[in-house]
Amino acid sequence: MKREYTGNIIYQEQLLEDCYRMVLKTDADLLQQALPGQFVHLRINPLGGPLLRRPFSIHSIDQEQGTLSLLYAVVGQGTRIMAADLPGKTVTLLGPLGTGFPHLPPSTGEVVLVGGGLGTAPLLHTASWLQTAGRKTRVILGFPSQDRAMLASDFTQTGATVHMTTEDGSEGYHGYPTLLLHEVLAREFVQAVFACGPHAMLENVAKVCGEAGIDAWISMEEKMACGIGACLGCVVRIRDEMGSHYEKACMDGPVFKASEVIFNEA
Amino acid sequence: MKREYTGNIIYQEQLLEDCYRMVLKTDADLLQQALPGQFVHLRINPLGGPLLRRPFSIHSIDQEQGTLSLLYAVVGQGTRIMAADLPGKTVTLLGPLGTGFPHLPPSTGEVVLVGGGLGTAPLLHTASWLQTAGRKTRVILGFPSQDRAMLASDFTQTGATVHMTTEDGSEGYHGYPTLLLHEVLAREFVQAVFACGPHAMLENVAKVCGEAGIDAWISMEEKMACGIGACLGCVVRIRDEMGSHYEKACMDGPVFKASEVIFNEA
Amino acid sequence: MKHKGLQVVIPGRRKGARSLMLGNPVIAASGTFGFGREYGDYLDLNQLGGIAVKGLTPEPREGNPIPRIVETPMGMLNSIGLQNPGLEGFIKEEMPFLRTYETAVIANISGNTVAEFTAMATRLESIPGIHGLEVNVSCPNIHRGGEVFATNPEMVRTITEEVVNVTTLPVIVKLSPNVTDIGLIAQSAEAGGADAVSLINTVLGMAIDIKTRQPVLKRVMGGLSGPAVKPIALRQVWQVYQVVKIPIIGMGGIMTAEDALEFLMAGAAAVSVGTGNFVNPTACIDVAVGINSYMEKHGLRRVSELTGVAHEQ
Amino acid sequence: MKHKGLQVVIPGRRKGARSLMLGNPVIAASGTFGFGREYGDYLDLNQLGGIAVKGLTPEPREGNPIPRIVETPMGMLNSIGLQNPGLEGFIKEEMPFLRTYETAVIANISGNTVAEFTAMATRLESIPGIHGLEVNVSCPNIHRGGEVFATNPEMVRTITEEVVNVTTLPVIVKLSPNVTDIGLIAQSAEAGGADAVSLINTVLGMAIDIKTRQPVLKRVMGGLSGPAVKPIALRQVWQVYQVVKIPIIGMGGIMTAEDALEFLMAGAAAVSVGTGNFVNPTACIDVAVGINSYMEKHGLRRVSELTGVAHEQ
Ligand SMILES: Cc1cc2nc3c(=O)[nH]c(=O)nc-3n(C[C@H](O)[C@H](O)[C@H](O)COP(=O)(O)OP(=O)(O)OC[C@H]3O[C@@H](n4cnc5c(N)ncnc54)[C@H](O)[C@@H]3O)c2cc1C
Ligand SMILES: Cc1cc2nc3c(=O)[nH]c(=O)nc-3n(C[C@H](O)[C@H](O)[C@H](O)COP(=O)(O)OP(=O)(O)OC[C@H]3O[C@@H](n4cnc5c(N)ncnc54)[C@H](O)[C@@H]3O)c2cc1C
Ligand SMILES: Cc1cc2nc3c(=O)[nH]c(=O)nc-3n(C[C@H](O)[C@H](O)[C@H](O)COP(=O)(O)O)c2cc1C
Ligand SMILES: Cc1cc2nc3c(=O)[nH]c(=O)nc-3n(C[C@H](O)[C@H](O)[C@H](O)COP(=O)(O)O)c2cc1C
Ligand code: FES
Ligand code: FES
Repeated sequence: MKREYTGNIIYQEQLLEDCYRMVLKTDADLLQQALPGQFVHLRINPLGGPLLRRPFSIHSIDQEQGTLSLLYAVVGQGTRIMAADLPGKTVTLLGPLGTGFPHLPPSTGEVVLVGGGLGTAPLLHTASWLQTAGRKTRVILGFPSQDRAMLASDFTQTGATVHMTTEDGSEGYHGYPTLLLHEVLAREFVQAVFACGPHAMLENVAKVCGEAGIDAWISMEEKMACGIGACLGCVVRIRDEMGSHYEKACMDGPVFKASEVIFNEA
Repeated sequence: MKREYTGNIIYQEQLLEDCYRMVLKTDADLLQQALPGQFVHLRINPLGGPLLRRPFSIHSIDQEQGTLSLLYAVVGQGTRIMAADLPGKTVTLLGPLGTGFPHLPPSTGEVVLVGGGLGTAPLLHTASWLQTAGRKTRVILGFPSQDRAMLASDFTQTGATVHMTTEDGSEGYHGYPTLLLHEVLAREFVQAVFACGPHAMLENVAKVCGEAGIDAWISMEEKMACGIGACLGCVVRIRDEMGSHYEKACMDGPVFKASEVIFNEA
Repeated sequence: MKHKGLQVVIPGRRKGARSLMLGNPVIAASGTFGFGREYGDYLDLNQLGGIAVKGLTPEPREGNPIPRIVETPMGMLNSIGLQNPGLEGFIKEEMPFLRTYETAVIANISGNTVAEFTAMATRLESIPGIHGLEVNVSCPNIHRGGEVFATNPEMVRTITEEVVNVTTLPVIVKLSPNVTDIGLIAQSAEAGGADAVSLINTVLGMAIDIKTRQPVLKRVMGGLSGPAVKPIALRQVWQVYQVVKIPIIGMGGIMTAEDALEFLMAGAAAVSVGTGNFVNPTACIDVAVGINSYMEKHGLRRVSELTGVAHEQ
Repeated sequence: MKHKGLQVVIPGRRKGARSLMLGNPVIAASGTFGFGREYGDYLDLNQLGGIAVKGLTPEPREGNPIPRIVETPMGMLNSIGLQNPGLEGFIKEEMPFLRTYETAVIANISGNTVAEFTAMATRLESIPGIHGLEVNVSCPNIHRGGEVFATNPEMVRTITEEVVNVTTLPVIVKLSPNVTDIGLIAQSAEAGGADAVSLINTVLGMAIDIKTRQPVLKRVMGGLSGPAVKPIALRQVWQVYQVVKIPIIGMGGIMTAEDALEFLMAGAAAVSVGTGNFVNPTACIDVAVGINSYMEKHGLRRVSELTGVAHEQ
């Protein structure tokens, strides 16, 4: 039986003005199951509001410490409360939920992770996972500018090759991460691309990878109520032989094959 | 202009299983104005729910530390959240609100404070106040039993004479506080009685004092929305020459002259 | 918070009728702001768009027995029962104070009969300092009257016609949300000559005390207000905007400027803050200030540029 | 959580009609529990009082475009638009799984015409494992149908009569809260031969995105559910209890056993948990366990001892 877990906030770190990393002590069960690209569904304030749970990607896992970390941007009521939360507070979690990034067949090709802004969240756990699996991993991080760039060192620590890109060129590569991805795909032997970020970036990843003939998987953020496949709130339009159909981001995703996602709907 | 203050939780103390004392650092303005029997209207969770503010008596004030304390029982959503609150959290306060216990004319008679259960909350600040004013103060505290008895030492520290009563006789006087009050009124030169506690106790205080011909003031708890006299939610029926009329517990009270309160309505 | 761009004018439609001038689009909602006095300690009443005073009846009313309020998830039920000093008491005891301010005072009137409505309107016609009438056909907390009127299109039309007939004051008809088709009722008010409609009044609700196994409120049902009802209120403002031409004063759960902007975009010309005042005594002004900032940020010069924009694709 | 004292029986009223047997008074509400499968990972489906499956239509439906959900203060708006595999898809893909459980399965059916309702009822009559029909005349999220039926007493009566005519399954008519007088609609269902009524379906609401200045939901309006609507739902259960004799299944914002007890006391014979499942996947069972504890603590032997007690003074 799956069950709800409790998470005890043990630490919070402010990375940017509106971006925090929250470290939660939680059950070993949950930690052991967590695959890259999966998410947890957080009840932020069990004693008060907001009503609905909030989905957050699993950012990193520390089995020894028994902790899970989330990387989140403050955008509304729920994340505002999280940002004000103090160590010692308890939240509840469902998870790990959803279908994460695929297990790839063995290959000497590298896996390229592309993260835009907060979309980088699930990629750290993914990078660690790939490193543990002995996969060559390259990470392309995209931020608007140097003062909003982060996480390069966290990724470097996993052993991955890390490229920072900024839109204004104030740090690293000057341009969108997908532009660099395009160059990388032309240059390196890439087996697959995993991406997470704003819809526009994901659409571009799909395009660039499609043109290069490289398989890409992307993580989609949709509004969720149940998080487990019951409410039908979180659908994504997926191409099929007959045309298209809806799949559930919480269960069939959040990671989908980029070539199958129909974006103008999402 | 009156305004909303912020209160920073600096300390919480659990006195009984379901009873806590919360110490809030707040504005000197508020602390200086606070009269005995007045209350603050607390927004417990400005970022989430519950929606309405919660009224709590001013339990004690420490001008030097710049703090205010509340004594509260955990009864529902709001107080459950308070009990789980950690030092560092911020609440907001309106106050001091309402009309507290009266300034008595000079007298050598003593002032007797009668507190039943959590109703004791406003009496500590009141006792300190009376001591500062050089008034002889006697405090009768009523609790169900020894394991729920508390605060005797806090009151003793103010310099007041303190009687503990328990319903089952497991500590102090055996019986209701109003029974002891009856004896005290017969024995001592009492100028006035101030009481706070359950409705049934207050009704008894009114009766006992009425029979003894002693002025008594009682603090009434009514459901409040605005706390400042606008919503008409918190009315208490008050006797007058024409019969009776409603007054507002938040503004005209919470302290009313015992002889004027019509209880079967309240 | 007042300046030209924030002004809202609700024009009198009939010949000789006065217009309602609001200094900004935020009115304190009837029954949640007393007669202004209490909140005057927390904010400058001159900075409000308008004040709709506590609902008035011809005679003083004691109101309902306690408990009169129950909190519900992000809302509250009230069963105040129109406690008020009566029309004459209001004129004598409250108007001298209110008249010292520039802010538009809107008299919210409730009657048990059409004649009571017209009598009150007639009396208020000549009272200096009254800027408008809000005809409350929708109070759920009195025995007769209220709901019965508000759910019946013909009654709403009749009351509106009769009131409009005896006053040159701008007439706002306050609608109940507890109907199948609020558009129909709004159209009746419009047809009756109303200068504006205001909505929503409270939603009929109840709560049970599982300890006593009895309804919490003595009168069983009460009126639900606060953020919980906001989606319902917004929907009804939207629906009414689609079928009437007269201005809408939107309310129901407004706590912040963002909430108010939703109502404006749904079709409201102005908004009211009710329950929000209880939580934040400066809510009315905070909302007005927030609307002003939004307008500045987006280069809007008049509030009316926002009214109903969400209907344009 | 099942034992004799917790059982609720909704008797079939017509000759030859079957009764609905619920192992406990808590039913998972239609549209919030899928076809049971997903929640089967979090709880033992055998421990539920009943499962009302996602609303079914004759043909498969894709449902509405996204976004389909918006959170509101202590509530949510949904505009799923009855995405479902169609009646045959349900029978083929979902019933084999559901049939492996003892829990009562209630088929929630939505039609655009009376004929669609009767066709679905006819087809379900012979499907093993279906224990009851919930006739959804009140879904606000499809173009035609829904609201139009639920607000019209004659239509509700007609649909009920026609469905009852073609089935021996117990028939529950699900009512919309978006009406002036829900008692009247409930009476129409009763007069049409319904074995029970369930209420409330979602309350019509909306939200506006102030950034895009457009309604958040593509279909503009959606259905409000969750704790925010509880006071409204309780009030309507109370009102319906006063005017009909058939059992009421009460729902709207139930999160805890205390909430459910309020509904029972207001007049419900059983309750449903909808939105609560999203917040707490074991909500249905937690509520049943809590009701059981309450009954034990107060020496009650059957749930029916609680039904409507708040109406007794
Ligand atoms: C699978 C998945 C993984 C995610 N991982 C992360 C992450 O690691 N870090 C992070 O910062 N954010 C992540 N998000 C987005 C995150 O869920 C929202 O930012 C968050 O729910 C906002 O809550 P709020 O109360 O602060 O905002 P509000 O705007 O007040 O939320 C209102 C409602 O909208 C929903 N919502 C708001 N923004 C989004 C969004 N971008 N995507 C989906 N639903 C949204 C909320 O869940 C809630 O139901 C993820 C979303 C999904 C679906
Ligand atoms: C002037 C005044 C002073 C008070 N001082 C104290 C104090 O010093 N210590 C203390 O423990 N309690 C005090 N109370 C009672 C206290 O306000 C309630 O216990 C508290 O509001 C309960 O909130 P809740 O959310 O935990 O309970 P819930 O039951 O969830 O509250 C629901 C609603 O009911 C109201 N309510 C619940 N219980 C009471 C009550 N006994 N009196 C009035 N309203 C109530 C709440 O304010 C809220 O609006 C005082 C009440 C008043 C009117
Ligand atoms: C305590 C209280 C008293 C009210 N009294 C009146 C009244 O006398 N007349 C009236 O028209 N509306 C009255 N209302 C309704 C409000 O004016 C407003 O329509 C409703 O509360 C919705 O707005 P809100 O959610 O911002 O409170 C009252 C509301 C509350 C909460
Ligand atoms: C996401 C969602 C989907 C729903 N789908 C249906 C449906 O298909 N058929 C139906 O009769 N009711 C449907 N409902 C209404 C619920 O069954 C229930 O009547 C309503 O949500 C009130 O209960 P709650 O507040 O516990 O959610 C749906 C509700 C939600 C939230
Ligand atoms: S969030 Fe409910 S189905 Fe995906
Ligand atoms: S609480 Fe509003 S008048 Fe007293």
